[in-house]
Amino acid sequence: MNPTPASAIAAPREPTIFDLSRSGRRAEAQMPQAMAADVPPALRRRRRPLLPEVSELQAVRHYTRLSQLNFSIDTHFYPLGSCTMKYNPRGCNQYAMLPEFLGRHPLAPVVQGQGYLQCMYELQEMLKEVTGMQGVSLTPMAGAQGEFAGVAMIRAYHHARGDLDRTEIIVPEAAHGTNPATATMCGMKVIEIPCNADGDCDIESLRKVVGPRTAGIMLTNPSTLGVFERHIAELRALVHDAGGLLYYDGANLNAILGKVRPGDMGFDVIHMNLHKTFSTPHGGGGPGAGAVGVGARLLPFLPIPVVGCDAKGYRYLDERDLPQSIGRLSGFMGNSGVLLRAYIYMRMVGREGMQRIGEYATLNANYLLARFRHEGFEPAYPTRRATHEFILTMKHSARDLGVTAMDFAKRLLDFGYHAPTTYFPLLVPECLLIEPTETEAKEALDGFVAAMVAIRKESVEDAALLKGAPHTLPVRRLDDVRAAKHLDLTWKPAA
Amino acid sequence: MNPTPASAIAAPREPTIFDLSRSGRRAEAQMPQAMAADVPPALRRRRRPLLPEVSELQAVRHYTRLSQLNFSIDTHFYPLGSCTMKYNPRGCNQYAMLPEFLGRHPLAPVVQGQGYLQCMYELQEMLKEVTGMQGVSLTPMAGAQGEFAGVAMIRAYHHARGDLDRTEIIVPEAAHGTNPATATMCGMKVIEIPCNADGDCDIESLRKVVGPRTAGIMLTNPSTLGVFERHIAELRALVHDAGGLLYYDGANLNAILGKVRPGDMGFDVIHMNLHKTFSTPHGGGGPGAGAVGVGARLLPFLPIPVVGCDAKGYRYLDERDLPQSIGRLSGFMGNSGVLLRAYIYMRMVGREGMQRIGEYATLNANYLLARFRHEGFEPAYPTRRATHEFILTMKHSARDLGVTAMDFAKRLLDFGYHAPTTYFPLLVPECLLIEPTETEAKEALDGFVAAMVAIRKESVEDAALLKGAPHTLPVRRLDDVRAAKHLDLTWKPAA
Amino acid sequence: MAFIPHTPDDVREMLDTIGVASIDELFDEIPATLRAGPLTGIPPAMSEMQIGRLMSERAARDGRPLNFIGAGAYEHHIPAAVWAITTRGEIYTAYTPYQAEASQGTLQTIYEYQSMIASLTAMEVSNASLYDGASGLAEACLMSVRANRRSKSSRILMPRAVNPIYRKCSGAIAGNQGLRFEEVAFDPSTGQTAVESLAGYEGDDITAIVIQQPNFFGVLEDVDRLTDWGHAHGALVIAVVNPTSLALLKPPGEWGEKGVDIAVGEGQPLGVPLSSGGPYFGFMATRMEHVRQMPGRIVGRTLDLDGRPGFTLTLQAREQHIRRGKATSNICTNQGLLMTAATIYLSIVGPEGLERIASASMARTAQLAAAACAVDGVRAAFVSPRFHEILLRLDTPVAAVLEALASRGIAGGYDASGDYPELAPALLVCATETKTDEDIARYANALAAALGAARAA
Amino acid sequence: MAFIPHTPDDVREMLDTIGVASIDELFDEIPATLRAGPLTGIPPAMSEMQIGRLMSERAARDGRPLNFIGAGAYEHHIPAAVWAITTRGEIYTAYTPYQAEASQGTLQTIYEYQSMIASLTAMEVSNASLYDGASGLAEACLMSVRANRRSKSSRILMPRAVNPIYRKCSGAIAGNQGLRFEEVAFDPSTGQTAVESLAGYEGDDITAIVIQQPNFFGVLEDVDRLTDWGHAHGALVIAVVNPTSLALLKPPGEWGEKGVDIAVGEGQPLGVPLSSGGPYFGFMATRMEHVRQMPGRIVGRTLDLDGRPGFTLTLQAREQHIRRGKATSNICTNQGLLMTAATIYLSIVGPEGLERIASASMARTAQLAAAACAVDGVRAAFVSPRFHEILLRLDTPVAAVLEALASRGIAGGYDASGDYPELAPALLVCATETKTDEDIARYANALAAALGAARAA
Ligand SMILES: Cc1ncc(COP(=O)(O)O)c(C=O)c1O
Ligand SMILES: Cc1ncc(COP(=O)(O)O)c(C=O)c1O
Repeated sequence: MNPTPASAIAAPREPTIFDLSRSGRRAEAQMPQAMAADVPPALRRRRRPLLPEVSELQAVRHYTRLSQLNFSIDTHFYPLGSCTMKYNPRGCNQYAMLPEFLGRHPLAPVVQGQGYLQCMYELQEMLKEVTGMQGVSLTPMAGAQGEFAGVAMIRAYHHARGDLDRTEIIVPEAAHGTNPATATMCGMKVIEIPCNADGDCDIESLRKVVGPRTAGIMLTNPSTLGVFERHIAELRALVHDAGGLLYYDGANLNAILGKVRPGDMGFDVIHMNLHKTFSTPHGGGGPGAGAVGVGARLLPFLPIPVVGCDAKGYRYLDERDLPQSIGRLSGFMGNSGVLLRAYIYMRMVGREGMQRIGEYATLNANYLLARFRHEGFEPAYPTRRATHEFILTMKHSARDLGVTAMDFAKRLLDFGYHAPTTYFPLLVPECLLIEPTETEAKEALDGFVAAMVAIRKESVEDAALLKGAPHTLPVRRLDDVRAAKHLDLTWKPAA
Repeated sequence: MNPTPASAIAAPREPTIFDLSRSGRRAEAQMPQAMAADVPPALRRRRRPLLPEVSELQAVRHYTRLSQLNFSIDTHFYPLGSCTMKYNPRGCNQYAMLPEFLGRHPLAPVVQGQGYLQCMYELQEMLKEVTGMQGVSLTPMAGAQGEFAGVAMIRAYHHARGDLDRTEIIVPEAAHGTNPATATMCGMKVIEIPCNADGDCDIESLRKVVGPRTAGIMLTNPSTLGVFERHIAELRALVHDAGGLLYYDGANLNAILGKVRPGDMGFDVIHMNLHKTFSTPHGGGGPGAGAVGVGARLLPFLPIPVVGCDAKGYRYLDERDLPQSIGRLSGFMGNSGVLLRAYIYMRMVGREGMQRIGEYATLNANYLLARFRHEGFEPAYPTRRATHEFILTMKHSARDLGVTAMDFAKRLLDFGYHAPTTYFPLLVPECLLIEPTETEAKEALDGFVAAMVAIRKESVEDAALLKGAPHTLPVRRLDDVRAAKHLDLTWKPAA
Repeated sequence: MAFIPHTPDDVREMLDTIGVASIDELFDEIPATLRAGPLTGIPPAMSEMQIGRLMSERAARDGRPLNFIGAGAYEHHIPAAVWAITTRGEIYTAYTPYQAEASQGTLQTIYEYQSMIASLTAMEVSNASLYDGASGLAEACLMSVRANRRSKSSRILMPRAVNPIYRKCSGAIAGNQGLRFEEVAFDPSTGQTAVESLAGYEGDDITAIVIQQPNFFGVLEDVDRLTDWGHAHGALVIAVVNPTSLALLKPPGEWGEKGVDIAVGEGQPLGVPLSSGGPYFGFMATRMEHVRQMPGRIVGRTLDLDGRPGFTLTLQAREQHIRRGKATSNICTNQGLLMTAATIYLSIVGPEGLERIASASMARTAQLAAAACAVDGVRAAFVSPRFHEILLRLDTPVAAVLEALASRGIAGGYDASGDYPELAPALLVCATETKTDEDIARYANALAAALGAARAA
Repeated sequence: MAFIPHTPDDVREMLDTIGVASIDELFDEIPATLRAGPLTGIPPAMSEMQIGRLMSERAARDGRPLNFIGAGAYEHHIPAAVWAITTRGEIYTAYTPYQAEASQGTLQTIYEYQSMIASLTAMEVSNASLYDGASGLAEACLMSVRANRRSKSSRILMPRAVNPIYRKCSGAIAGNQGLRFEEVAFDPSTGQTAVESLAGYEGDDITAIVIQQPNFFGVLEDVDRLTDWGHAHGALVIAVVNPTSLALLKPPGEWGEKGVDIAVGEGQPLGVPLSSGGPYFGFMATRMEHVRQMPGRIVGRTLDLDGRPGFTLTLQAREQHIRRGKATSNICTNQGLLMTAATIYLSIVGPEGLERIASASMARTAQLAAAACAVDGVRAAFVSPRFHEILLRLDTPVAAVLEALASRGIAGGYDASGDYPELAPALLVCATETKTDEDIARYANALAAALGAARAA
């Protein structure tokens, strides 16, 4: 452990690409032949856009240097809770980027895409198997769009039955922000219910709100509190009996892979974050893939296209095949390249490996939790097992020393660890949501604990050190309030 | 300019890969099926080799982090004289690494290699054109091996004529170390001659040593002093008249591309560093490609294989085609992948671009020289134009302040600039050999001058700062003497 | 165990530390009745070597046809540097930049991207990307309802000449919130959305009007008049634009008297491979006055504790993780990697390069149009000015023609007959700077042969 | 101007600063008579898009045959991570690490590489790479002359069973310094270099003996006896080894009583693609006592000014840039990038992986041998134990057979008839872990068909 680590490379701070621009400079090798284009004068652009004019070397150097300013899985332990920052196998990238796959136009005839479509078909089948669902659509482009598809299907289901009053979606207060946002986006009313002290949903509260207006409930399991919801059976009975459907937010599927299947548990619909559980890279904010799986009742409503297979081969199923579909959510079939990566990953992990993912993710989280417990840190749910993640609360440190979860998070960066998720879920004060994932070695976990212990010591001896952290990164702590007040969202040439 | 730049990323120092190893750990996805192999017991290995046992993620993270500790063209201005550190176009890499090229076995039938061989044939033709030579062999694997091929051909030429006494190779003292080393390796005796105060070869000295034992002379032009040899015609006449041949070290071809051609100047043989002039990457120390070109007299002696073309297509010419060849210098035909990159580069640059390379490399060097001159730095050859590179001498600073060229070099690293070549050529005291290349923008040159000016100021005000440099890199100045005295060349497990 | 680093020793030590006897014990909170059996439907693990071979075989089955399809996704040359950098681990494997200090690379890239998009569209602000162009239009429609406070109708005028998939997608997404889309006809001779056809809406409460430039037929709309009509009638104007075309065409910020209110589009042409339809990215730009109604992430420049500039996510109060049910959108993960590729792409091609790419695409399409229309049985559906797409009307059904072209290694265009029965048999084709004289000749020959064969059959 | 960033303004300012009127004036020291004309033999510039298409077409012409050739270059699976990292700009575009402080990444990688090679070969020290295996053997022979001070003869015993190209290359390179190579016969029934055949050299001054394991025929030599023979006769022993095989086979450092003196080999099997023959890398390891005679770069661990460990080039007094005409070799640029790939490769596959790769290759070759020898007209040249190659003797000339296999998309082996007329028609074939049951069956079928056709013709 090295609390004030050596700098990696001496580099003056990187200007913006616009600062590097010089009028008339260009990357000649990237210029196509000049050809005259006959644009009607009234429709012609008058001033050139303010794009940088740099050499190819300048662009390469600039973005290479910028990239070095990031933490990433490939460079750092990244225990960001609810984000499943596991190793993104390089093989998935290499084989998803074969020239034929990259060059295939989405609207090319299916005879020119049987290889790709077979992968997609098999991916659907595998996702059905791991979730226990009856049908899968791959088209949603991220978790949130998967949720949207799910809620829209629930809505379409009720509408198709003439059950038009079901306009409420129940969401536990610990839910990810996308859940209530999605419900709203689907024109639903959000009904929040609390969790109890052990992290389970409060069944009594649920009982109170469930009824003839209930379209469904959105449940994250393991919940974002890092615990497994123990009252699934009751929950399901309550909601189903009331005529509502059960939505499973599968962002945390990594924790239960091969252990339980949402379909077996009676859920009607699930979205999966393939970019988490099936290890497609996050790319600094995407792309994702939020495939949805459904039980029998929602099958007719799946978003299109879905890949089907008949004697002539693989083809897209569309409006004609699924006339009750909620329709199209993307220009083509979602983030195909991400889906290919997920497919490759699943095939590499295979049947037995799939089961081990949940096991070792859980082992790592429980080991970390045990280590932290032994070191005197405070779990938010001390009576519970960790799932693939767990929560520590820094509330005592915040109260006694004024050192917050955020201060710990920022100081961790100085130690070369990405911070856990902070201040989410909102209902646990000063929380750090920690998800190590199964791909990290024990030594990384031990190093992380050691860093937290060292930082806690610092927090007692020199709180200011933490308040001022980070100290060794390209920037010190940034002023978010100023950012929102003095909006500077685009580069402008010096006046 | 920022004399104490911000660190890029906080990272604890990186342990060795062996420190990360744990017995029994492995990257399962990379394991082929276990199959029994029937090794005779007496020939079987008893103890496993000490290779690291790490996960794929650990390996990826380790080498990614290590890579961030390097300066490189893609991250820094790198004015390393005599090394031509210009932009390595990414397109060359991408298209040289097409799966078919990577997968082709060197001994595959030529019908399964017509695409590749056509590239090689055309590369030979283009290299003949830029050098003015009659024949080219691509097989040497770096500049030094190209030199070897050249001197071996000279030797073979004399031998073939029964002229067995020509055992001396004349080498100007400014020559790159590979020149005398090569001559020795070819069983030749090295005769060094001095350069005069203006950087040209001393003709009188040459006159004295040239004679019936002269096999040839190895000339670098522009010389490693950064100036163009002005007495080519006299030199040539002297050596040729004495029965010797003229060898052109073409490592500095970048400076004269399209301006003069060694063949036109009467040279008999040249090696080119394709990894310099034709911009294949240096890879932290290779691979290179040291193609040789020859005039008519040496054609029969070219190293094999050479690519020929007839009605049936392209094929390798071998011993049967070139019975007087000096033979084979590599397992197949040298660094094919490097040759592909050079080919792609030459095609992208094209006829006019080729000429501009020399022009703009020269412009950049002369501009830098002029800027340094205006700032009061001392050129080693003040009466001369710079070619693609030039030399500053720090001898006054060394004498007056005890601050050496090495101290400047190390301090430059703190400013985010790679150092120029130091202490080469050996005959200029406290020298910095500076080669900006044509791919750097004026601003990079200006920034570099500003850094040197700032450092000179520091050298006056606080010499210790320079002596202790670098300060912001992963390590401070390293003890080379200790390295050689206490040899620690391999990792050993802690006892 | 693929990608799991644990040695048996590790596992033992870890279980001891936790105080359990087995990993299975860690799942003891899960009711036994819920436990799953083995996943027999998942095939056994393959090594990377095996999957690599399998994927190579599947890719080979797809082949590399010569492509003349556009219809929303465009084949352009992508400089090798773009993906060489984009796939660097530090970019490829980073998360959304929640920890700003450890994500300055991503954040500065987004800031640069926002600046480029704002300038390309001539709008004031851009977000950090949406999923794609189609869903981006849906978001723009939803945003227009929030931003046009004077309008109560949630009625959106949607020209029939807008990409049919965009229309479907907007309906599927925005329909749930009660938005109503009114289809505006195009002029059957020009393929343009005639301002005249809007006459029926005079005096109505219209929330927004959508204008796609070029429209789905590749035809250039009279954007100035349409924009002014929208503003004159209290509607916001939403532009759907092709980013490459903006190097040549008047940017939406300058349409009409005031410029549009929201500009969206498919970012794919900017350095993103066709890749069977994704991942792409949607871009969105707007006026500063509407910035708080914009969905998606936004990066701002600010200062650090030492007063030095740095970048951070800002205006997060719009977003789901803060505002939850009241957020401007549910979008969370967006298309960061593609946005990065586009930023590098735009940096490398620059203003001159983008203009040349746009001009060459337009010129090549003109060439393609001429060659195709010289084939017996082929004519242009419209004679209007166009960008890099042309709708052809054939004298035989398109499906068989496309099949015949496919058998000659050509992806021959998009069959628009289903979307526009009134124009059937209709084939939408496209050429970009990637197409040569020989390619176009090859296409025309193959088309002639296919049509000849179809007629003979 | 491709890759030249200068704007017209830049050029003007720069010329002004220099004080010349034109760029051409900068060349005024070059005698006018020497000035070259336009380079008419160079084709006009192509854009990256154009060259990309051209190269893709050429690559397609080469195809991707199913490969059964070894003979010095071996097809193994390469984990995707290897080249994803190796081509990172910081590795790919760095120079030789002359400025140690700015090159710790490269230097530490070399140190790790040296450690791995030393351990694989069971030798004490390794250099940082040589050009390739063939030239590496030449360097080893030259080194043996320097290291074996008792020998004055410069005579090297070179078994005929050593790779013929290695023998030629050693001759071409080391011959110039007067080294003499004596060919040692192999046993025609076993294909091994019999110690008995060395009897004629007893009592001679022999500088070194070369032993290749497995030899060119894939046959395993009795390395212990050969090594001991060499040492007993005052010769140094030079091993030429396949690095993959060292996971299974006794490493040269343990051959005989004392182990060999120098071990060299082709590093290509360790993560380097076949790539028409290069770039590969040669590895070399030796005893500590000979380290100062070793050619090539060497990295050592040392301390910095603060006493912290770091890495640097060391023992540079051996090298050309210091010692010039008296250097151990003229090598300067080596094969750094490939060495890096190999280091990453070995880290990822680890000891278990390398052993599995070696075993699978050996097993697959046994399978291939059985299948091929079941074909009419094919028999094994030798019955000795082998690693992953087998020499087949055919009943018809090999060239036509290879042509027939090529037409079925198979690269069918190496025609050894020219190198070993005494064994002709002889075909050397190889299978590695990349080959499946189906591949081998396909090969055997194609071989049977080719031989049948040849016989019929
Ligand atoms: C529990 C949960 N649900 C939903 C989401 C939304 O997924 P996405 O970001 O892919 O839209 C996330 C991702 O952060 C999540 O953690
Ligand atoms: C002038 C000169 N000659 C020869 C060489 C040797 O080339 P290589 O390193 O490729 O063997 C070099 C390279 O440094 C050089 O600069």
